[in-house]
Order: sequence, then C-alpha cells, then structure tokens
Amino acid sequence: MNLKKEFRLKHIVLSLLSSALMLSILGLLSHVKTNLHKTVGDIVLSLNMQTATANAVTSVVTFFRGIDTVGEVTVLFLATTGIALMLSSTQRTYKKVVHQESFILDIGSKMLLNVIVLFGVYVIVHGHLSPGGGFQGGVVIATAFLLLFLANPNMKLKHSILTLGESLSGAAYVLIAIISLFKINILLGNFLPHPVSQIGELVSGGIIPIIYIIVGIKVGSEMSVIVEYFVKEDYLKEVPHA
Amino acid sequence: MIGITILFTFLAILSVAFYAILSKDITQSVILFMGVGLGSVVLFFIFQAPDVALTEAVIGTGLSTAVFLLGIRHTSIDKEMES
Amino acid sequence: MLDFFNSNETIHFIITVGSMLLFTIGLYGIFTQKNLVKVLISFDIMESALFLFFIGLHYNFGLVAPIVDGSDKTFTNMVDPVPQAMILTTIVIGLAVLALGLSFGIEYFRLTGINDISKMNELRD
Amino acid sequence: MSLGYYFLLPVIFSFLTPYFRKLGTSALRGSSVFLTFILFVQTLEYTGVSLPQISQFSVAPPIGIAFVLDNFSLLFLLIFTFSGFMVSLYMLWYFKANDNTNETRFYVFFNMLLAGSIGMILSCDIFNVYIFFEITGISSYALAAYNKDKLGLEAGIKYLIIGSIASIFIVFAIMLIYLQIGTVNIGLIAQRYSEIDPKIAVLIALMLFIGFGTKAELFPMNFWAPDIYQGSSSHVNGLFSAIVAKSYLFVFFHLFYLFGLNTKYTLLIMSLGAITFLVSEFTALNQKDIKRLFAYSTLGQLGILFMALASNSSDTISGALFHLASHSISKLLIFLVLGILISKFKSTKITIVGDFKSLFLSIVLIIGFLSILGIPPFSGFIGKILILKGFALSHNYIAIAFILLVSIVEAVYFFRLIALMLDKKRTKTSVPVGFVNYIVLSVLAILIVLFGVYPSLLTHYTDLATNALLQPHSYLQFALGVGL
Repeated sequence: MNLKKEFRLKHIVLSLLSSALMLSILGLLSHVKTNLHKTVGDIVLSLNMQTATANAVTSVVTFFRGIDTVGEVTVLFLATTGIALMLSSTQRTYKKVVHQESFILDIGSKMLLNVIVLFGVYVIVHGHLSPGGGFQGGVVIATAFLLLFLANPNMKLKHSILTLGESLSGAAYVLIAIISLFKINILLGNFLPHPVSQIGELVSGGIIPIIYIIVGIKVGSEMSVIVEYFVKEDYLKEVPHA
Repeated sequence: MIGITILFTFLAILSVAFYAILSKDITQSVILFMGVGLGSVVLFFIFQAPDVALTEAVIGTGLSTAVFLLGIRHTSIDKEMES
Repeated sequence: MLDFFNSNETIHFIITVGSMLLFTIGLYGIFTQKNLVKVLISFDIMESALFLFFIGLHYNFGLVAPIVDGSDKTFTNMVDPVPQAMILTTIVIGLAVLALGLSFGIEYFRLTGINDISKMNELRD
Repeated sequence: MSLGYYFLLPVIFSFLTPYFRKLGTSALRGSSVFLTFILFVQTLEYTGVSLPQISQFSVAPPIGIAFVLDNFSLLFLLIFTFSGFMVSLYMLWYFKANDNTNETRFYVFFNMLLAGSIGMILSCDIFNVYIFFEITGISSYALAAYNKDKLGLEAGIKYLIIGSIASIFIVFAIMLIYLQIGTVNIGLIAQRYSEIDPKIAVLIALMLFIGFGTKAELFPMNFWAPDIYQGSSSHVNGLFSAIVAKSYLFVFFHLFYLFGLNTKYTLLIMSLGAITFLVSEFTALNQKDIKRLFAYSTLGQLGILFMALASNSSDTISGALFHLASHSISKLLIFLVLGILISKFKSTKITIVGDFKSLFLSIVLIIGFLSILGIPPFSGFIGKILILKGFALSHNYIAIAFILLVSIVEAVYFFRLIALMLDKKRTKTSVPVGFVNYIVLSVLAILIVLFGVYPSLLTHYTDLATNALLQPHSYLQFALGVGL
C-alpha cells in the first residue's frame, strides 16, 4: 500500500515537473515568428521552375538537399543491417508453423499483392508530379510483402535478390552523384536535360525521377527485409531447449 | 471551419496519446499510438503537406505499427499472448 | 465565431499549445514508463509533436501545397517546401531508430526475459 | 579530389560490403584497410593546400549543402582518418583471433561510423549535421551491441535511448532556428543569430547544449557513458573515445564559437567541464572493471578539454587541441592493447594488466598510461603544460590549481595500474600479439613519443586550427558559397 502511494507520488511529481518545463517552453514559444519572408524555402520555390519538377518537395528532397537523402538511405541501410545482426537466425532453430493452406487466402493475398505493388510503383514513378515518391512507394511495396507473410508465414523471400537490389541501387545512387561530378563538375547535379516546357509530364526533371526510382527500389527491398525479420521472429517460435 | 477541425483533431490526438501512455496493455497502447499517427495524417493534410501526410500514413501509421505489433510478442511476459 | 477560429493567429496558437502538450505527454512517458516498447512509443509521440509544430507553423490561410497542376504553372502562394522535406527525412530516420531499438529489445528479452529498462542494470559501478 | 568523397566513398564501400564478403574474408578486410588508407592519404594531401576548401552538392549554399574544410576541421579530420586506419589494421588481427560470424556487418558499421563522424565535421548545413549525427549514432548503437551478449545489448539499448533523446532536442533546435531565421546554413545562422529574439535564442542554445552535450559526454548528461564503455568491446571503445566523442565535441564548440555563445556561456561550460573532470577522476579510483576505469578516465580528459576549449583564449585552445590529438592517440593505444588482453584472458577485471607477459605490450601500455597522465617526454605532458600555460597567460590561476590537484588523483590509479603491471609476484601468462599489432601499436607509441619530443610537429596545426576557430570569417564566407 505504502509502495503504491510512493509510486503515485513519483508520478505526480514527474508530471508536474514536465508540465512546468513545457509551460516555460510554451511561454518562450509565444515569441516565435510565424510569417517569415525570404526563407530558403521561398528562394527554392522561385528556383524550382528551373528543375522542371511539378512537386517542389520532391525537388528539395532529391536535388536541393540531395545529400540529405543519401544520408537518409544510409541510415535505413544501417538500421536494416543492425536488425539483421540482431535477429538473424544463425544461432537458433525455428520450428515450422503448421500452416493450413487456405485456397482463398492464398489466391486473394497474391492477387492483392499485384495491386499493392502496382500502386507502390505508381507512387514512386509519379513522385515528381504528385505527392509521394521513393520512400512512400517503397514502404507501400514492403507492406505488400507484409500481407504475403501474414497469409503464409512459411514463405521465404529470396535474400540474394533483395541484397542485390539493395546494394546495387545504393551504389547506383552514389555513382550518379560521381558521374555528375565528371559531367558538370558538381556532385549530385542535374546533368540530364530538363527543359522547363516539359513540366508536368512523366518524363521531366532530368535525374530527379531516376533518383526517386532508385530510392524506391532501395527502400522497398530494405523495408521488405525488415518486415521479413520481424515476421519470422514473431511466427516461427523458437524450439525450447530440451 | 478549418480552425475548428484543427482544434478537435488536436484534442483527439492528445487524448489518444494520453491513453496510449497510460494503458497497461502494450497491444492496446500500440493500437492507440496508431491513432496519434492517423490524427497527424489529417492535420498534415490540412496544413497543405500531402507529401508528409502520405509518408506519415505509410510509415508512422502503417509500417511502424506493424513492426511494433510483430515485435511486442517477444518483448513482453504477457501470459495470454504466450498461449 | 468562425472568423475567430479562421485566423492565422488562432490556429498557430492552437498548434503551438497542442503540439507542446503532446510533447509533454511523450516526455512524461519517457520519465515514468518502464517497458521498453512504451518508451519507444513515447519517443515517437514526441517526434510527432515536433512534426506537427513545425509543419503547422508554416501553414497560413490561402497557401496551397507546393505542387503545380496542369493549368497553373507558377510556384507562387505556396507552403514552404523545405520544412516538409526535412520532416520527411526525419520520419524515415525515426522509423529506422525505432525498428533497431525494438530488435535490440527482442534479442535482450530472449537472453534474459527482461523488458523493463529500470531492471537493465548489469552495467554499474 | 572533391571533399564529397569523404562521405560518398565509405557509403559505396558499405553498400557493396556483401559482395566483398563473397570474394573472401581477405577482400572484405582489405577493402576497409584500403578505404581508410585512401582517406588518410587524401587528408595528408590537404595539409599542403591552402584552406578553406569547399565542394558543393547540387546547388551552391546557402540554398544547397556544401562540405567546407578549414584548418580547424583539418586537425580533426587528420585524427579521425588516422585512428580509422589504425583500427582497420588492428581488425585484421582481431577477426583472426576471435569469433568472426558477423564480420561483414561490423565493417558496414565501422565504415559508416567513420563517414558519419567526418560528415559531421565537414558539413556546413545544420540539418545535414543532424543526418550525420544519426548515421554516427546508429552505427555506434549497433557497434555497442555488436557481440549480442547481455552486457553489450544492455549498452546498446541504453545508448539508443539516450541518443534518441539527444536527437529529439537537436531537431527541436533546428526547427526553432528555421522558424526564426528561415535557413539551416551554418554560415547564415551565424550571421543572423543576433537577430533572434533573445528569449528564443536562449531556448535554442539550451536545446543544442542538451543535444550535443549529451553525446559529447558533458557533466550533467554523461551518466550513461561508463555503462556504454563497459558493455562494448575494447576496440569499439577505442573508436568511441578517439573518434565519436571527438566529433560531437567538434560540433559543440564549432557552434559555440560561430553562434557567438562564447560571450555568455564561457563560465558555465568551463565549470561543467571542471565538475566532469573532478567527479570522473574520483569515481575512477575505485573501479574494478578495466573498461569502466578507462571510460571514467576518458570522461575526465574530456572534462579538461571542455574547460580549456570554452576558455576563449587562443593559447589555451591551442593547448587543448594538442591535448585532444594526444588523448585520441593514447586512448586508442590503451584500448587496443586492452582488447588484446581481454581476448586472451576472457575477463575484464582490472587485474588482467598484471597477468600478462610480453615486453612489447608492457612498454606500449606504460607509454600510453604515462602520456594520459602527463609525464614527460610523452605527448600528454606537452598538451597539459600548454593548457596550463594558456590559463596562466589569461591569469586563470584557479583553473591551474584545479587541474594540478585533480591530476594527483589521476596519478593514484594510473600508478596503481603500473605497479600491478610490474608486480613480479603475480603469475604471468605470455600473450600472443600478432604481427600486424606490432606495427599498429608501435606506430601509435612512436607518435606519442615524437609529439612529446618535437611538439612543433603538431603545434603548427593546432595554432592554425585555433585561428580558424576564433576568427571564423573565412569559414563563414565559404559556408555561404563564396569559394565556388
């Protein structure tokens, strides 16, 4: 009883402390300016016509702040490698889940897979025209694989293909950056022709859609690997040490 | 109209987040956490940020909830879930 | 009444207060929760609060999303795209860190049966 | 070579690591040695070039992002690439002598740890710095948990939680900066920092202080560091101590001086550094675990560095940079030797330094100890004496007395270790060293002696670096894209 009281007291003190902290920050935040002029974003918007990309966010992500995206892709790659390090099954044995093959589930999930992958590809390819792009589309593709895994936990992805997609697309991204250095003497520059008149068409924006497609392949394969590790961890329970 | 929508979405997010933190059941708090993501998607859409809304929808609401739900079985001692 | 709610000052006020309250809830979760999964959830709530704060304060009435469609091909009167790009990056990084932390937690739980961060105290003086 | 290669080359090597593994383990190990060697040689070339240098990505700053190398970052770049090269050579031995199941993944994290740290010191865009901060962070969480044992995983989880808190505060600071000034370019922020509403400026400084101070192991936020060092492998500790902590320290002081925070917060940072030094050295006295002992020793040395780097006087800062380089080399040496001992004895008790029989290891280990302690003729002595001289020139006698007094405490445990090592009564086991380790450890030991005997080899660079830090005019111009 006494313990419980102490516990509650601690909670109350902590919540009071954090709310006091936040109230003081809130007081300070009332001085934040909210209608700025001449931000970097305004300059980017005025320059954005030159990139011939209809979606300004895409051109910021892949072009104006391109090296951020290389770093972001690297962060995902590192996280995938870390998860593989933690959950890889070299040291343990799994038992096979007794999986009752349901015809409808099997066919239904496989049919849905095509639709979802198609949607993912659409989101990736239209990244420079409409909201979305490599990251979102890649994750959509990974969720298609999640569906497949949920329908059939014993399914295995071909790791060699995923590793290939992951490594080669990552390397291709860096290679594009380096090729651009040789072509126009700027790392990650837009060295393909991108006439402004093409804005809004599917083939426009020079390297921007190409980069987003590469990012989409990379994110899709990495997220699929992450999903596969977590599903395997969840469904294929370990055989207890006899 | 937009102002009131923002206000009520915020209220919804706040209450959902509060219950997600306080809930004793981990599964419940993961599902409630998904509610925070959903509310954020609505707000991002109102704030004219469709890219962020789409990202939050597929990552914050979709995949991270899935990863959480798949992961919690092996990080909790809940007897019910073991059976 | 509606005019009052439809002014920039009001919605910026709502956004600031709301997101900071959300931030507080996350902070409170980190301080009080012991389960690793819940701590990770608290981190994500804090991050969501920051995203809402940042994107929200860049929205003013009359601005549209930074995408041109077929008819009108000028980039004027639009929301600032740079914060959106930055938030997009941060969301993806947040997922990466979260999944990594969860995999650490799974492996640690498999070895020891502990999911309580206050009981992870093998390392000490 | 464009500066961008410092990040892009490690990235492409990391992405292709699975294929290097397919060519064989020697190709994998060789690729990492090759990569770090290229980076090191390239950095040596930059010592003869007029600095600052700039290379842009996509668009010229302040709209786009660029890497800027000035004399201050050059010093850190030399330390990082050199330490990375040494560790990659050491790993050739390590994976032969130890379990190498997850070798491929180790090299991914190792390369990216190096790339992230280098990116943090080169980038002139604060959001980009945050990305590199996360890359370094994730690599170090994974490296801490790399052994997948109880202690390692616990260290990894703790590091991840602390790192996430730090990164949330950094993101908050960046958002506030963008809301106030509308830019994330460091040069532009530095120019306009005084325009920010003073109340918000305090908040931004606080957030940056919490974020980078936590990672740079400054006093109120460094409770986690000994745990991490104790849980991780010894060579990983060498990386943390020589590269990771130093890169966070770089960003901390770079922003500290560029944003003009040195006029207000010097005394605060100096006293926090002093408390770090005092508390860590006293806690180190009764440690039973050798890795934990040296974690506290690292914290103590970082405390001195915080005191000296925040001091605002050019002599002290120059001495501090000398001490920083010397500390990186010495700690790397100590942790690598400890790695050899731990892999032999399978124990992390403090007594293992008394149990081995190897003349070479004893000599290099004693050189490392004496250098950290600040005994002539080793480089640590020069570093400490330069810091003390700087404090004397700025009439800060309290700091001098403080450093000298606390150094006595430091001497107690170091001499205890040396006595343990020279104790003839203990049963000694001979330890195989491995051919490549003879080279690595003797290079490190020779450098310590060399910088101790001819300090002018290093003081040339530290003086230039101090000038670049205190008069950042040319850096700011380049960060705004002038040199393109």
